[in-house]
Amino acid sequence: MMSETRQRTRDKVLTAAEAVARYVRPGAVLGMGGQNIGRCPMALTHEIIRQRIGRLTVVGCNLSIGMDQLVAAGLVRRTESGSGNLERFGVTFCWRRAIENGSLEVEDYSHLAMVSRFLAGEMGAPFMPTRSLLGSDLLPATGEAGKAVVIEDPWNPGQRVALVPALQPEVSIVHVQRADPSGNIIIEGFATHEPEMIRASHHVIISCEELVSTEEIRAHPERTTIPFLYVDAVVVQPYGAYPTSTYGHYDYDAAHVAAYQEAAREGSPAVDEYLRRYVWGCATFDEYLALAAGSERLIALRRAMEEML
Amino acid sequence: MMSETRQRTRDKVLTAAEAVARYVRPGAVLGMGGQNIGRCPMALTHEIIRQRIGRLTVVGCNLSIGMDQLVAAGLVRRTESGSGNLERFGVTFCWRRAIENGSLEVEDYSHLAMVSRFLAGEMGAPFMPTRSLLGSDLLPATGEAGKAVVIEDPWNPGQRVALVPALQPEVSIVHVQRADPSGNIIIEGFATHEPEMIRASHHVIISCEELVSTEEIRAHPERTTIPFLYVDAVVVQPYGAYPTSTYGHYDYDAAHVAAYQEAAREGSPAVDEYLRRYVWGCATFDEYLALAAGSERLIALRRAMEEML
Amino acid sequence: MTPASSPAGPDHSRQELMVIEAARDLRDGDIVFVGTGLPMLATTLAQRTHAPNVVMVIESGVIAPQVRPTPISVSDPKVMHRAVKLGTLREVLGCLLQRGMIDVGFLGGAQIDRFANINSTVVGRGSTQRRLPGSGGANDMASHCRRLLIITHHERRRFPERCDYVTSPGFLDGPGGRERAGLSPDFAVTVVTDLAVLENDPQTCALRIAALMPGVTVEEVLAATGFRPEVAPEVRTVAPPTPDQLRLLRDELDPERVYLKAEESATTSRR
Amino acid sequence: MTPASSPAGPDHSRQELMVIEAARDLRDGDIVFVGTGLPMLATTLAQRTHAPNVVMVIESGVIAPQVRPTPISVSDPKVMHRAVKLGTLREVLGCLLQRGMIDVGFLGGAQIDRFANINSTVVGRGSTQRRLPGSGGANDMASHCRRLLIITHHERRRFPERCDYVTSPGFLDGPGGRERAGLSPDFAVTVVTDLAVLENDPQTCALRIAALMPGVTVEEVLAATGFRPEVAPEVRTVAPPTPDQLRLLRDELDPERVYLKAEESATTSRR
Repeated sequence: MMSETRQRTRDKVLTAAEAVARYVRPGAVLGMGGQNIGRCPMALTHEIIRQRIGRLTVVGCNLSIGMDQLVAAGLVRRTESGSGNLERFGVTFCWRRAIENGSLEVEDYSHLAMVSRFLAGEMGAPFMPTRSLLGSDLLPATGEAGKAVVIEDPWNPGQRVALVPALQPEVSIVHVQRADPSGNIIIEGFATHEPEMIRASHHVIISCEELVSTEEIRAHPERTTIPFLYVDAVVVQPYGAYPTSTYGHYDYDAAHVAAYQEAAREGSPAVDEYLRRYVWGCATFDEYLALAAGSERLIALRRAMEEML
Repeated sequence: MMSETRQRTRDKVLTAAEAVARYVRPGAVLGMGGQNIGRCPMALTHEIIRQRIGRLTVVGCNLSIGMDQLVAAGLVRRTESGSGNLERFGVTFCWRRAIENGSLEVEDYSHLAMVSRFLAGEMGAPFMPTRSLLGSDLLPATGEAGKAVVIEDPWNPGQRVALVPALQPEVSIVHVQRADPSGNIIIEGFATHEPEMIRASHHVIISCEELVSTEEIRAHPERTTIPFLYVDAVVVQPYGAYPTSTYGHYDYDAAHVAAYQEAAREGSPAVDEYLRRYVWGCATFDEYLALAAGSERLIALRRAMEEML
Repeated sequence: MTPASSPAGPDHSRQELMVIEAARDLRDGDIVFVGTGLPMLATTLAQRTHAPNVVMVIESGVIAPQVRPTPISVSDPKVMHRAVKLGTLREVLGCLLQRGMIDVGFLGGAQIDRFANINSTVVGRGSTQRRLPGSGGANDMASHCRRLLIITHHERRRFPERCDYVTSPGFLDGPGGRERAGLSPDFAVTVVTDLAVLENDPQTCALRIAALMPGVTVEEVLAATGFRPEVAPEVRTVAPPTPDQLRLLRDELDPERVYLKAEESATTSRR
Repeated sequence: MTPASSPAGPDHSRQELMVIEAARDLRDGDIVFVGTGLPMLATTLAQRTHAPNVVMVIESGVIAPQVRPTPISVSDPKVMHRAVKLGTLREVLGCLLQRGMIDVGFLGGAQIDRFANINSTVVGRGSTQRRLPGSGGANDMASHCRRLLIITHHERRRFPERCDYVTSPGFLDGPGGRERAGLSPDFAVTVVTDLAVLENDPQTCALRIAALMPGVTVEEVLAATGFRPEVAPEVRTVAPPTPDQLRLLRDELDPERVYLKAEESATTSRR
């Protein structure tokens, strides 16, 4: 069983290349952290693209720019999520195109239904009840156990309730503000579906803005979002969510998000060129940051966040 | 519906007497915060005893000294919990005696099963699946929907799973470290089953060590345990968990816990005398604190906690 | 039947009036589940005018923020400003929304049908199929809110008789539809468009014309609607904005004209 | 059949040796679900000797603390000292225990039967019935841990053929019992008493005598056991404590002799 081989050492600090090579295998069910333009795990996503690890099933609540780039790189076979979009910046265009041309399987849930699946996964429960989905086309017409089933509430005969199946990603990638070398992590600000998804996953790769000491973690144990027991690898990568924002650290870069979206909307060859230039053309995420933003821009994004808080 | 009448004002600060009179009615299902000798809502419990609000169904995970005093006062009709005890200080003797002499109904679950019931309650789900209880005598023999039912996991035919029904207390009482006047609350340290129970409840009375400003809450929104939307009344009561401990504030008073346990073990008239002296004999919880501990002892308990951290 | 109407003057756009009319629909103390775009402008406008105690809840885990202008995403740091809690999606969609604690939810969609069902998943069939972002929290809002508010551009293709795909349940197939599906029947829908305000008929559950934007006739609304809505017994005309409402909207809530410049596409105003 | 045994000298008590023998059963890196009392002494002793990477998890929401001597409750601030996380009961009992991430759980109980089922709810029937604290997290531990460790005083009434009430499932009615109930069959039980170490026979699932405390005979164990346990093919004698183990236990882990003075009652060593 996957969970038996969880990493139990106390120093889990790896490079992105090492962490991805070790824990993301072709065909994996990959859980994605972040939402829209907030805290997307871009450094880890780029590394998966760089290593061309394919046939992935990408799962999450809102799937955003990271998932779209994986699709653009031809690495995704299927998605299970509540949505694919970047709100004001438009939909996830490569994802949309791949669905429309039939090259991508897609399983649609609501956001609550996806969180409920991760909740079941983290609790070791086989499914979770919800009253979302009922009556809508998100609910499969047949009673077969697949995407969801409807049963009668045993305590209220005649009352229908949907059950959605537990989801335990093989590996999840999440970018956070702080982590210690053993994998205790602190998420500041909004946390979306990440706590449930992380605890549901068999393996977890964390990238973080700052590495802190375990001493510091133990000094404020109520601030720890997730204890080290769930985490296999810690990658230290400042600006690791760029061009999306990291609460408390830096704002999103609207210009670069828009640049990607323009290429994504256009499709081949514009989006291939984007990936060649910004992902395959860069040996590391720091190279990408220098190329796409540069230190002045990065400092400005940091200032923009400071002003906002 | 109860939940429709939740308190929506921004100043919810009341005395214990006002809060209990307003939100705890005879026959209510009462959720109890705290665990064993940690953060039991003693000030609010004493007030319920003082107002002699009876026929209560007391629910929680571990039920401890607060529940036992309510039983001693003859105010409890039924309990639903995972356990009744004070660990090293022994069981909850009045509870045990009441069960043994048939004057108290009791519904036994495991702690996880109780948390699962509160989890269903807070999620607005009718029940929660668990693999606890299976095979044990905690699981009712009949298939009737009452305490729990067993169904087949639709995704793994032949696999059994237990369902436990949602629990939404009519009112819960919880003692915390900090709250603002509108009811945003901060629990420091361990939080047991309280977050789920609070969010599951129709009404919530909070007692707190310290009243903080809403400004302070807004300055660190990631530290808020529970937002004001769930809370109806805030009672400011330093040492409100005495003789149990409040993490970060003061240690438990072993001598006073032992004194209560001695009376409780003996039963009538010793325990009646305890209640007369320490609860009915005191107009307020501060009077009780002066009588039972005195300021020197209280300061010593505070020092003991400081040294420990 | 058509009430007197005054032409929309040059002092405000219809888009501005849509936002203002939606804001009027919020009551003081309402707990409102909202995304970004025009719905957030409407909610913050209500907070700044007649409903200071409106509580905003945002899907990404944000509770009761004091939003800074002008967020473009539910994960935008601007929506998190001075919140009382920054939590999780489960806390918001599960412990508030499904728990039954949200009064009003704002939704958008590519299609809204006669029974107020909403489609934000896929439009068209076969080779002309166009994929949309999907439910997000929309299905959850429609399933669990007591009231839904929809702000949308009024076009024939947006108001079909029946949605190509029901992402978010309105009244489903009509009276009793929600109960049969397992949903709460305590439910109402208001649609504010650039032409009219539609509300569900309490008996038939179908959307009907409840108000007209100034200068708009019932015939214009019918011509721009794919199904044929009934007309409420007393159709009112939407009141014009006050100078204060316009000033707040233009100078304080969307000073950069991020949303007010032009009507948003369905995909971006949707949550 | 009875192995050579050395009489317990005056240099240590049987109770101390029970704790030390239980500590030996923990492997480095084990994630251990533990309450207070002798189990916590055993776990901290393991951490201070052969298993420094044992991770302690405590029901009240405490993860990986560096416990200070000598906590008397799972809510005692002493068990929270320098934890890496102070969280909730759900996180610990749900997201770690039921999730399958706990290697070893420590349990106690008033009765342990042939198939290692445990009773901490009610002993006796009718008018002689005695109510106990109930499951707490015990049922959850027995349902979801891969290994259970029990430290208990060896008395006939504590080891009946069948528990009066099964609070926590051992092997239930024997081979296949756990699978039939819906529980994982990946499960093993070790019971350390003042007379012997009992372990489940992998085939029959029944508890059998695996080791004897120094100076104790099989006959003495059988006489103190309500059911008749088999004897493992190679019964070993529990090794005596090392001076270091005794020093740690007496001087550092329980210097006030809160637990070591006398054997605890079932209710207080139980969690």
